[in-house]
Amino acid sequence: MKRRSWQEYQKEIADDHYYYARSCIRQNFFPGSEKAFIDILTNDLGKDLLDDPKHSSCTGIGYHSDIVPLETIMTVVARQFALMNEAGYENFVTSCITSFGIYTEILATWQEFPETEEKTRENLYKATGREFRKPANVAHTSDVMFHFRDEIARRAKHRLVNAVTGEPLKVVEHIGCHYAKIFPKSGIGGSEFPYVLAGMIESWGGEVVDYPERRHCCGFGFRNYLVQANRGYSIANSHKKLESMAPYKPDFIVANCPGCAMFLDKWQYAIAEMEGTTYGQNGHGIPVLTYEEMAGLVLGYDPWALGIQMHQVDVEPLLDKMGIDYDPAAKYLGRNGKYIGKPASAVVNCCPTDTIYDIRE
Amino acid sequence: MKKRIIVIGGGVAGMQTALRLAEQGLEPVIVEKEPELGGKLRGWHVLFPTFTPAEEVLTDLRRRVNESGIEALTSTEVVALTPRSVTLADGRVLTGDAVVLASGSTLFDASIKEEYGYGIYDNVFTSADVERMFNEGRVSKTDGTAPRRIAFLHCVGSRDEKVCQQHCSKVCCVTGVKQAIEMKRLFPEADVFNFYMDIRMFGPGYEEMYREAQQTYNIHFVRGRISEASPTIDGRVQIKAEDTLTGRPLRMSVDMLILLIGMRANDDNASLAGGPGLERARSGFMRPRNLFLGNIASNVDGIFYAGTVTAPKTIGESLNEATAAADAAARYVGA
Amino acid sequence: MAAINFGYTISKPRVIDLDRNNLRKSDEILREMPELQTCIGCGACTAICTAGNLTSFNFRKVHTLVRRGEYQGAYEEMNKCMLCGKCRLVCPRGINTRGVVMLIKRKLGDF
Amino acid sequence: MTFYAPFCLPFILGAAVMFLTLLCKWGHWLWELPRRDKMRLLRGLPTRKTLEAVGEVISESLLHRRIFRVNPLLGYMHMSLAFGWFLLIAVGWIETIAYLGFRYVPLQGHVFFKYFATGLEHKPVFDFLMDLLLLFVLSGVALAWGKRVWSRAMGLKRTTKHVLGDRIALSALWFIFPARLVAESTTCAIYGGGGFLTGSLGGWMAAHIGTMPLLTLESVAWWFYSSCLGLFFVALPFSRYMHIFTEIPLIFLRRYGIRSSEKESSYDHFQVEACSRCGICIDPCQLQSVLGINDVQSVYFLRDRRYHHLRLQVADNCLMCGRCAERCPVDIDLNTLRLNSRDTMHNVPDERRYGYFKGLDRSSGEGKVGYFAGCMTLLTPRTLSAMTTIFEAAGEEVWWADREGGVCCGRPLKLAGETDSARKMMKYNADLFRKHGITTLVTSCPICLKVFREDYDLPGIEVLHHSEYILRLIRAGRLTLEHGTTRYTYHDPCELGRGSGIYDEPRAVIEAVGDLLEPASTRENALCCGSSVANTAISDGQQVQIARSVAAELEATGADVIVTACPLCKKALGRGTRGEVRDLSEIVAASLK
Repeated sequence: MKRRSWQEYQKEIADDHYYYARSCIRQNFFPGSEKAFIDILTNDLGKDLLDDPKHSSCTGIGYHSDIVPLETIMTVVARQFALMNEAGYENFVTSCITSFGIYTEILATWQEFPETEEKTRENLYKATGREFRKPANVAHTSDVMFHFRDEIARRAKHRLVNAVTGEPLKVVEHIGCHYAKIFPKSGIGGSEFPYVLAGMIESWGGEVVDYPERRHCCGFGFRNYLVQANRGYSIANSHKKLESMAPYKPDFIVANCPGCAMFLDKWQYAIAEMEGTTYGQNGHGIPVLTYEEMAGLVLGYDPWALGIQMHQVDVEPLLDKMGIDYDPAAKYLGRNGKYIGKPASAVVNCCPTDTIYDIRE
Repeated sequence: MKKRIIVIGGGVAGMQTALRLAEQGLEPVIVEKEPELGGKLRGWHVLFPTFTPAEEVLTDLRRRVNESGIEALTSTEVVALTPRSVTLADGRVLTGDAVVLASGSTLFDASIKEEYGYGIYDNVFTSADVERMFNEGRVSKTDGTAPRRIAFLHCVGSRDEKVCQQHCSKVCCVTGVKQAIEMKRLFPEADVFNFYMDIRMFGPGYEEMYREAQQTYNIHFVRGRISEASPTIDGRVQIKAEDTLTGRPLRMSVDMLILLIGMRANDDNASLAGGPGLERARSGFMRPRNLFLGNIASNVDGIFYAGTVTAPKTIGESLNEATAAADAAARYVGA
Repeated sequence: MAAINFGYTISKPRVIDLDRNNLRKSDEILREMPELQTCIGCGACTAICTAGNLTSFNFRKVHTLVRRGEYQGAYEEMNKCMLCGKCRLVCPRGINTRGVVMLIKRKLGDF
Repeated sequence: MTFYAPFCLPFILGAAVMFLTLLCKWGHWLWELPRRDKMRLLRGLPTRKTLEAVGEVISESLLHRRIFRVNPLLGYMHMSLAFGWFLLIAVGWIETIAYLGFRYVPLQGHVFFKYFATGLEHKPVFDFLMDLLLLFVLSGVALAWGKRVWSRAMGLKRTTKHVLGDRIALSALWFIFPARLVAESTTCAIYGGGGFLTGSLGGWMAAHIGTMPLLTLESVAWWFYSSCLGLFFVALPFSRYMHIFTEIPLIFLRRYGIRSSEKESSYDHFQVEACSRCGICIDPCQLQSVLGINDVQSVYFLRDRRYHHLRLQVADNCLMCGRCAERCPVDIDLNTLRLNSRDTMHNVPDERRYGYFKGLDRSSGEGKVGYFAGCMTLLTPRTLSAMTTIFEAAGEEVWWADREGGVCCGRPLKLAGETDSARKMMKYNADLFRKHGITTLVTSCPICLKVFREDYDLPGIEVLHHSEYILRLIRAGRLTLEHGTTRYTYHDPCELGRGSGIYDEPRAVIEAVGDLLEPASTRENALCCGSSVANTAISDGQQVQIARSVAAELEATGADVIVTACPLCKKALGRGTRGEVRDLSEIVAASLK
């Protein structure tokens, strides 16, 4: 029943020619991920994608923090669409879950209240002199990755299995709240049985962990994290999820939302420092990946080129399990070969930084 | 010669039983202790959930009883019965071929719950008082002014170990909602609050009426039992309850406190049951032979039950039971 | 390991986790006072409660929490009770509320 | 003449053990007495109180006057055993002196004198006297056997269920006197002598039994007699028979003004071990008569406390109505002992408790007369409005202490054993009363009344129950009442009647408005309504059962209205009857002209 109910929630995903909207925060959190997406789509799959330097933030964080008014955000969104039109594209793909939620919400609002759309056109025209057409298709980049999961599986260099035992890796998938909880129809599998990441994991040989708090929010929640006084509540949410998933002994967590991948990772560090609790099998943390990083590893990309050294919890144990070769000495060397700095040693890290080659020495 | 069946009680159940018996060609005789037929319905204004005037039902039943020429002994009290006879208070003995006991129930005396102040403070009323006030067209505070805040308290004399009434009286919940709506219709400016422990909306249209009360009439429902009432300096009634859904004590002053009184077993059930050996439930109501296949039969052959003599019931249920009881009695006497 | 102070702590979950709560004391209490299970949560006890009208003491809530295995603070809360017994007079289920207060205090006194 | 034979050994050993144990116990208890009580004892010794105590020892410990009041046959049984045995010892002593003059005779010489005195010339007066006394005691033993079989004849519906130690001591006691009869008779059979009892039985034996068997029988009988005595003496300090000796110091200490209090003290030992487990307290207990609970009564409570296996279920399960204490032949302060046991079990001092009292004042109005309705009275608003009417009619300016709900008087908490915390409430209320400068404090709740009078420090404030206050108003002509034809019956609340000794005032008030019919159990014997705050153990259903039984007795008077003067009793009785139950103030307010 559960295995099949996701199929009731399907959506149309364009096959090619994407207008790519980047995320504000992902480029800082996991700078390799968006690059990996572009590389996979254009190089591995041979698709056409425009990474437009002109587009801006969707202002979603400001909107959800009650700073940016509705009219403003609608105008900003309209501008992105106008840029897409100008570039000759009609399939809008967005890297951020919150942005995806914003685009979906605003399109739905325009649908229900056409006068708001009219007002937006007026505002956009007044502000920029631009006009826009609504996109033919809006998708999240994880939707696109899901769309091509079988093709990626065919080109896979590594599978999500334990290279030694052949057992499938146990993967916790976490879907950003704004992906389908606002509009269940806009997500693959809906909000209750999301399949977008699970589909990738299953296609690539892994096993999805279905734990009790699977649907629970990671705790980012904008105001809950942004205001320091509320952070105890924010971390409590991740804490609850981690407590719930730990008995399943997951090999890694994968998320499709900037905040989730960030917080499920960093809060493990904070919890370990505050309470001394860790959740990984090795007494350290559970590695957290973005779905682009997961796809990149499957396709045989160099882990350091994917930027997975930027995660708080060390990913090496996972790489070892999957049988991926990597150069430990190159971990903290940037793309240009220069030392990029390293975090202080923490409980969640399994590889004490002291043993790693430090260019300054 | 026609078989004669004695129907004890001339309320809706009794009248309907007699009518059905007459239809089947039997000779019913109604024994009613009040001076006129009608029972509890006489004091009632309108019936839930349709707001049908009680008078309408009553007039129709009385007319048909009259037209059928059914013999009705009013102001006559029964003190004992057997399957073939009843003894009256004046010593006379009526004989027949079977007995249908439709003597109903008694309204709980709210003054027993002293802490609610009924009979002590002005402006504390019972649901029966309210029906009467509606009938008389004088719904108001004791001083004649219009209430601006009204509170209904559910489960007075029902589900209360402290007055030895464990059972649920079933109809008070829906009566409370109905009266709240009536009040709101009459005093649209007034705020109406219902204090309840559970709201039991079991019949057709009841839940809808409850929703209507909340949605259309903006009647407030507070989950908590009022524990005490006291008078305020301006003649209103201050009540205290816990708003259990927020977990905090709540107090408010109201212009009218209306106690939704329950039904209890008649005091004379015990003595009536004694003679023929009728079984009674712990609540004091008569116990039917079987709750499924014999709920209108007593444990004694030839004695049948109709209406609230066995448990609290709605008017509709009482009427249905009356028909069933009449049919069972008719079958018993071989008609 | 010295814990780092980040300026906030992990909020305690509000959830009543019956998987984790140890119901042993709760079971003992109910074995001694089975009538407590008949509480329908009408709140009459709390409404009449003098201590409850002067403080945040809520007898209904505290004993319900204790029945769910949430013992934290129950003893201290029950200590606000003056044992005057009004609650027992208004309880429609005939629960020996004063006995409940003493029982809970006795069972949870060592917490 | 040597006063020793091997059979004396059990007796000597037993007596030695008993006296040593007694001395140890008493010495320890007296030593542990609080300093204040020791001073009372020393100051009381050279006063009249000592003589009064001696008198009471004779009338109670020997003659058992109070048991005679319960039932004459039961009284005779106890008296014959106690007083009879005492006389046997005393007259036996005189007998020895009469035979031997004033010379030292060891204890066993007195006790077994018949055995040692065979060579002496008989003094028939003593033979007769000693046999008469033996017969007196034996009649008591026979009654005791009979009581086991048919206790109702002695006015006891139920007798105490005894523990094993008691049974051993009891069996030994039962055999002591028959054994003495047989032993003395055998000696008489061989050596002649004896009175109408031992002499006759001895003569009969001599005629029917040969010399050799008689000699054997004599040896066996004296051994058996001595063993019974020895066994009884050894068991005595550890069994209920400890009461025989403990009641004596208890009477003295009590006469010197020493009392038990809400905290356990060494004096309690004298009370606890003075209980003879006669079981007279069982029948008046309504938990027994109505509910069939038969392991919590004072006799069992004291037994369990004495042997240190008192359980909460026993200590807490008592209405503290005082009906048993009223009948106790030893006059043990049963309620206070139960209270201080509860204190030991429940009291947890907590300085921070009830911090919320600080600065609290919910009182209203102003006047020299303060009215403290009591928590329960807030649930009987008819009483409140009646009191309002009465105050108005009398033109009294009243300060209302708790109309908006106040702090409890503290007695319920005290009765539950949390005595230290109860003190906090008492202090709060006392401060409140003083702050408002009242001179009279009226309350409608006997529970509050008792604690106000006993535990509150209220100089300059007279505490009155509303029944007393109303009667005063009537007598002072401040209330004019109409005497109606209603027939009332009155239920004595425990805390008002037995608790505070107020029986006449409420009756006088009722008689001012109507006719008063007394129920079967009234005044000191009045029944408890069953809802007492002192009992936290019985269920609601059990409370109703008791209320029904009490209401039935009140209804049986044929009165139109049941009147009581306690909100709790009123609530309880209202559940037990369909008839009318009114507070005293209500009928007064309704009869105002």
